[in-house]
Amino acid sequence: MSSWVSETSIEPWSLIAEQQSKQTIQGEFGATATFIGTMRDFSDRPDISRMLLEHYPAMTSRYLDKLEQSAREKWALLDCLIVHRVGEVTPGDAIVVIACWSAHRRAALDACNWLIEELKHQAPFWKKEFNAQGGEWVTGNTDGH
Amino acid sequence: MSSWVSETSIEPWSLIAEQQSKQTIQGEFGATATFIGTMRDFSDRPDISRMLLEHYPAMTSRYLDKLEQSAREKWALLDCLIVHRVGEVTPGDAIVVIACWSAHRRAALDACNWLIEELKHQAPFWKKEFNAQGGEWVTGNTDGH
Amino acid sequence: MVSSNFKLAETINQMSIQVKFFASLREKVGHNDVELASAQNALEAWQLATNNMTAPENLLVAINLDYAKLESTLNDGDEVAFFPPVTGG
Amino acid sequence: MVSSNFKLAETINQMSIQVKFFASLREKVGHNDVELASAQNALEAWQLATNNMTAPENLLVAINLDYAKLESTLNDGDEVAFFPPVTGG
Repeated sequence: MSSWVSETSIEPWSLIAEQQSKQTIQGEFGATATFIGTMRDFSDRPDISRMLLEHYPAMTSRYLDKLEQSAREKWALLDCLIVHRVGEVTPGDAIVVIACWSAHRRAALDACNWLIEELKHQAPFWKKEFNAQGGEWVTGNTDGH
Repeated sequence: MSSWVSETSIEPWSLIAEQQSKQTIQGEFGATATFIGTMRDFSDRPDISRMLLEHYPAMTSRYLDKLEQSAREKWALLDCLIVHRVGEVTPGDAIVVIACWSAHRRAALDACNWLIEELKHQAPFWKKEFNAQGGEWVTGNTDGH
Repeated sequence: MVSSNFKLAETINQMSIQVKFFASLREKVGHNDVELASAQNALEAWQLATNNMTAPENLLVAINLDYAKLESTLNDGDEVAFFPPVTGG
Repeated sequence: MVSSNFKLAETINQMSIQVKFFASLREKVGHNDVELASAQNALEAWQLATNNMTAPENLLVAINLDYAKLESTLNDGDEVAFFPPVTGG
């Protein structure tokens, strides 16, 4: 199990492959569910050129750990990875990587789904988006639609 | 959008990374949800050493295409990948890879979840598991728990 | 002309139905593919191709690559497949 | 001894509360961190650290890295943070 914040660019599929290469659960896990959040070039405003991801470092690590811990209590997970980007990102950059491994598929799928929703509503990260008109703080996370 | 059956070993994260490298939707997609099914060394029986994945080739490709098509009609997907392994596999081998890309997260997450359930209940694949006691056909897919 | 008409009549009476079996059913029935000269529906194809083996309760049927029923009518050139519940993914 | 007791008393009366602001609130308030010598609860810390700025309706409060309320009591050494709704992920 691991969760961390990255100040530099993250490559989701390599991160997940690397996490898997360190596991000793081969033959035990039958399911892996992942979610990757990636920066878009639009939001409520068009033509977003970059974004600043601020966070509250001490609280962030505590919350990512807590989320992982809660997910493990709710579902029979064999491994779990949460990585969140901070700092300046541009469209196409990965912002968050969540991966869950379990023996049977519902645990991994449900935990992954739960983790992204909880993370979006609990973890102390904030986005400031920039376009030609300047920077604006994103005021709240949506329900995903 | 692509779906295919593979007679040789598949490496999920490379497949997904490769699919993504061919996309022209950078900046448009904000969410990627994936599900990987991997062979375990146990089922209802212990110590499964290998498994034979049989399929009905013409119907399989038709059904994978149909599933992709239905998912695109139900959700606003920007891209979708379904790859299913056939032939002889051993524990730790990936059996199925599903990946969905969308602008907002619910589409990718819900489509990925729907696709694995539909695939498990509709696509004409069959598993025969082998252990020291011999081979046995898996008699049905579970609800994932 | 006479010979040609006769051939045509023969073709009409003699259908060609491809029957396929998969997985445990393939092993149970003992063969993959059978060609039948006629069968009104999937049930008749099953009976002819298996020597009247009892159809399992959870038997699945596909006609021309789409799920169908045992009562579904067959036409010349159809491919009918019989298989147990699917277990992919 | 007298000097030492005097110092102890001073320490008791003078708490140390770390106040932090994040994101849009950090910009609005104009600073990241403030140290307060005393504050009974998070609301008082907000008032002291912002010169009585009106607290936004959707204001979030954390005390020692856990979500808390404006009425939550503060103790010496506490860290209280104020921030807008989170928008990560």
